[in-house]
Amino acid sequence: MEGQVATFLASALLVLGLGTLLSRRNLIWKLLGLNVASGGAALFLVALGHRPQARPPILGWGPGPAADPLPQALVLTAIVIHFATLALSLVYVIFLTEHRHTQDVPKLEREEGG
Amino acid sequence: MRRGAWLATLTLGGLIGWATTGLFPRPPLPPWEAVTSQWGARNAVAAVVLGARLYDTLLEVLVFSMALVGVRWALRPLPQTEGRPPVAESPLLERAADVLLPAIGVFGVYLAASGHLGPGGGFPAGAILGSGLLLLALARGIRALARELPQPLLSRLEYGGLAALIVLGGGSLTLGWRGAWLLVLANLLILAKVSTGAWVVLEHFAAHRGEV
Amino acid sequence: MSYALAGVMGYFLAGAGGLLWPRAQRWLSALALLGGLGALLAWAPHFPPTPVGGGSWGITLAGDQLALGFWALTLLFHGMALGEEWRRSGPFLALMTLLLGTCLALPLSQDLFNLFVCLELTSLLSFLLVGYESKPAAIWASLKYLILTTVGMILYLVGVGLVYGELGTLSLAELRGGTWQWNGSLAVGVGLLAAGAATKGGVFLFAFWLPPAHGRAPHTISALLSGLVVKMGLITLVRLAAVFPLSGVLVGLGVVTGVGGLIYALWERDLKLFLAYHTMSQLGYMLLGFGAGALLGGTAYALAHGLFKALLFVAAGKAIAAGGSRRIDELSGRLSLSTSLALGLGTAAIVGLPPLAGFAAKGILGGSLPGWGKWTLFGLGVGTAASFAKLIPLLVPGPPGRAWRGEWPLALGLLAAGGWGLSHVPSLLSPVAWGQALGVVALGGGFYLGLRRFHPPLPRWTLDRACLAILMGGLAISLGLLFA
Amino acid sequence: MTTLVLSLLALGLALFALRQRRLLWGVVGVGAHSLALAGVYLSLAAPDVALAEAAIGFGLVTFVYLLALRRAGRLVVAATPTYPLLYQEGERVAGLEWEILKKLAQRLHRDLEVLWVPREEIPRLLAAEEADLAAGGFLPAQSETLPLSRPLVPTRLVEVRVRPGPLGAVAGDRAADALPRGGRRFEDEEALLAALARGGLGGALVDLLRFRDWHLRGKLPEVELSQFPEELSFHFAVAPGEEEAILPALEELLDEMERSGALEDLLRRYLG
Repeated sequence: MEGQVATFLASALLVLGLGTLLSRRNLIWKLLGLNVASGGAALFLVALGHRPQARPPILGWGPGPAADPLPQALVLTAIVIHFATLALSLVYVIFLTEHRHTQDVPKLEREEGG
Repeated sequence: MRRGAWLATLTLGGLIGWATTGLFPRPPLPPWEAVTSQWGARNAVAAVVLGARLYDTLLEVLVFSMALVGVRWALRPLPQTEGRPPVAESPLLERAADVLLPAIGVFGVYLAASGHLGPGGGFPAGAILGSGLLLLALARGIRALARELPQPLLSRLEYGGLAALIVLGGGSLTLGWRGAWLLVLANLLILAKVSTGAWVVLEHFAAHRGEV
Repeated sequence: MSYALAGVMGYFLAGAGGLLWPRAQRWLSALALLGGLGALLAWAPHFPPTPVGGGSWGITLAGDQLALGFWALTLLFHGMALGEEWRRSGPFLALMTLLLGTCLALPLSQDLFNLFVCLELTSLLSFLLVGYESKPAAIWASLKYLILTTVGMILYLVGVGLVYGELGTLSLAELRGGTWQWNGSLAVGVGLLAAGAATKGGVFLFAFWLPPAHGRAPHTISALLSGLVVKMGLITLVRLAAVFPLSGVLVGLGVVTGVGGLIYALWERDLKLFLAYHTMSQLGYMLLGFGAGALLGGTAYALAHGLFKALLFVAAGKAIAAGGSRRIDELSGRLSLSTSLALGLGTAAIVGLPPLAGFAAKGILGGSLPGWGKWTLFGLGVGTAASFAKLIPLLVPGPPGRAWRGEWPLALGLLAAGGWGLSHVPSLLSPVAWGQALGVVALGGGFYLGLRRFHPPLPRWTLDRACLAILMGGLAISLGLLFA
Repeated sequence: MTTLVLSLLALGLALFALRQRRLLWGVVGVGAHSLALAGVYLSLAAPDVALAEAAIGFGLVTFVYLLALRRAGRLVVAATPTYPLLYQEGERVAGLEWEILKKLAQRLHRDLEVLWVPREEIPRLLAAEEADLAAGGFLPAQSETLPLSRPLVPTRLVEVRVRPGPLGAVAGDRAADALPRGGRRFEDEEALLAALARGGLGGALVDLLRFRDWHLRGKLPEVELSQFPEELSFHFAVAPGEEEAILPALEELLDEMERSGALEDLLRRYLG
């Protein structure tokens, strides 16, 4: 039940994030959308690793079934990767802001060409 | 265009949501306790991240390092902002920094070193250590502190940690190294790498900071 | 396999060492190249090597012909890049070594998530290298690349989740051997995986980051990206298609990519952008081959394309530096003899003139395709020749300039691969085959003369449109797999 | 149950953050959303992921965003000097509209720049996207096509009579459209005033605010006034290409200023 709720949340976050990415014009807003969407993708994996009434997959942490450790491990990796790409893209946004004095995507497209 | 965009994302989200309904209820988990202890861990996630999939983690650390190289390289031609620190300097904050610095250091190292036993690990520990140090450094004036810190030492710590991790990953993958020592060592190396990395990113961003 | 892994680790170590000691980076990079060559010679004879890893949670790594081919190509590229960039300052060579190391690592991977991490690493390094010279146009191209591939990779990650949730494993090797049921969730998941890989792999409609990124990068990097890195996404697609029923999707994408890229290339005036659009079109050939199950044909074409496209990009970079313009019509008569020669050799190879590698690869690919595939190939060949006819005025040499550096490993590779192909496929030595190849080129030239004055308005692919195209494409593949 | 509550919280925070107009609120909102997401991870028995999300997704990411926020580009305002809405005082720019524009620029993370131009130039500049906003007593009738803000300051047309004779008006003004038969248009207000002083003109048709300006500057002798019943008001106009980016932020700002009483204060201070 919790897992299913969380997968629905993950889908909603994907929609929200990607929709924001597509409908905003400012680069930082687009990146915020991307941020939310990647959070959704991560949550999606964790939610699929969950089992009803599960406990953390650590030895000695109580009885009962444990959650699947593999998706959790993947998500750890994915979170770091998303942070890395975000930091790099923000640096590029700073660079463009300093040189082109705008963060508006249509303006940048007009100046730099497709 | 905008309406079409929302429609497309909604359809996609709906499709994904529909696809998950076929996955519930989830099948039982294959046994994991034995494999975890085989890697010398109690935390199964640590056994996966630092043991079975150390190769992935190694590539991930490389991704992280490359982002840092990019931050340094791309900000290089831009002018730096001198002047007022983002956080107001005050004697109280400085005293607080003196008290909190060692505490954060100990906490970070503990979190990393015990990552194979419970929740923790090098990455979050490095992030906490790096950003905590920076927050406190802001109180003292970050430019001054950055000048005092020996840059060669930082980069040696960063790339040396990376190189050691590559050796560790290669050894684990080809020679079958395993055991608790491997996990602790890997976590500490990641801690060194990520905390210096987080420091470097934040310091560079702060040096070129915008209006906040 | 351990040898291969040691070779990869050698590249990573050389890269990390190069970042630590910037002065030593070129020697470390050269050392990595030697190590890679040694590793290739060590693992190639024991073919196919025993897979390593796997087990519970582990990563399966295995070598096959595809990996072997890409290893050879990567090492050749390394030689070319070292020749071109030996004197470059900053962390350039260290980053390039890491990029090449990732290109060695990815073809070995048989694990869905490991492929994801490798793809992300190639992406990140490409972003850095595209924007390396800190020019606003290149930084914008890089940022566009970054955002679009991140969208693709988010879809891929969701796909990983769905496939893992359904099948309980990430290992493609395990799935290929095992028995499992194809169902709706899996179809959506595989569709998203394919969309993510297609975004990275330069497929038309998915990858409109490609022309600006490949067109604005420093020329060695353009060569690397077009010749090698973009095919990492393609390898991912091939790995997926080996397990899941994706051949129809690949063929469809192949035709769309081949034709779409060609249409943009036909009317493009900017030399590097023109080559970049052509990369898209050529990726269509490979997709067609892989989709039709012709692994050898597709691989051969991928390798040959790597060689001639890299040669063209290196020559184009020098032409633009010498001519002071990016426009094809303004460069005529300003290039040195060596640059003209390199451009001419690359053009001859890409349009499939014998006895170069392009001709041999087209022959091998065509031989393994069914009838409709041969006709598609023919049409694409005519279009390629028509679009490359624009470059003929550039072949007239102007004032003398610098001699060849990075070109020679590529040119030698082109000739050697051509010779190897011809000697292995005897039917290619017949005069009929040679006549056909010349006929296609002549037909293409005729088309060029007819189309020269005609300029259709082609839609521009802004960031938002390109992004929407990825989502719609992912949706289309998923729905297609669901209802197929 | 905890999962459900935390999920709703995370979704709500993401919705809140991504619907904001101010980037700063967006960043803070996404940070809070990350924290809620960490809670969801904890409730899904993934403490490692929760820790990583809190340390990286919440901590580092928010930090980096905050440090990267900066003034992106300029907000170019095309305006005709109109006392007391927008005018120059030596080197400085001042006025009621200026106070609002300064707040808007801060909210949009842009630097403010004023382009002083004659009134009839304004629609062209906006259409060509050489300016983002029009201000300085902009009346809606000056262009039918430009997107407009809400009415800012109410005004009316007045007829100023000095002697019998034809009426004049400044070209581009609403008044110019309302000129009766035989009226004359003038390129700018200085030309109109000169014509009035020379005696070739019987009077002028202007809006109340301009009349007040003339009066204060002592440009007019004793005059006879008659007001038209038509209600008019000054607006800001926005360049069509920027409608989506600027107009909502402007409306939101005006809303807030109205609610807090800041707008009323401004009106009282500048218009008495």
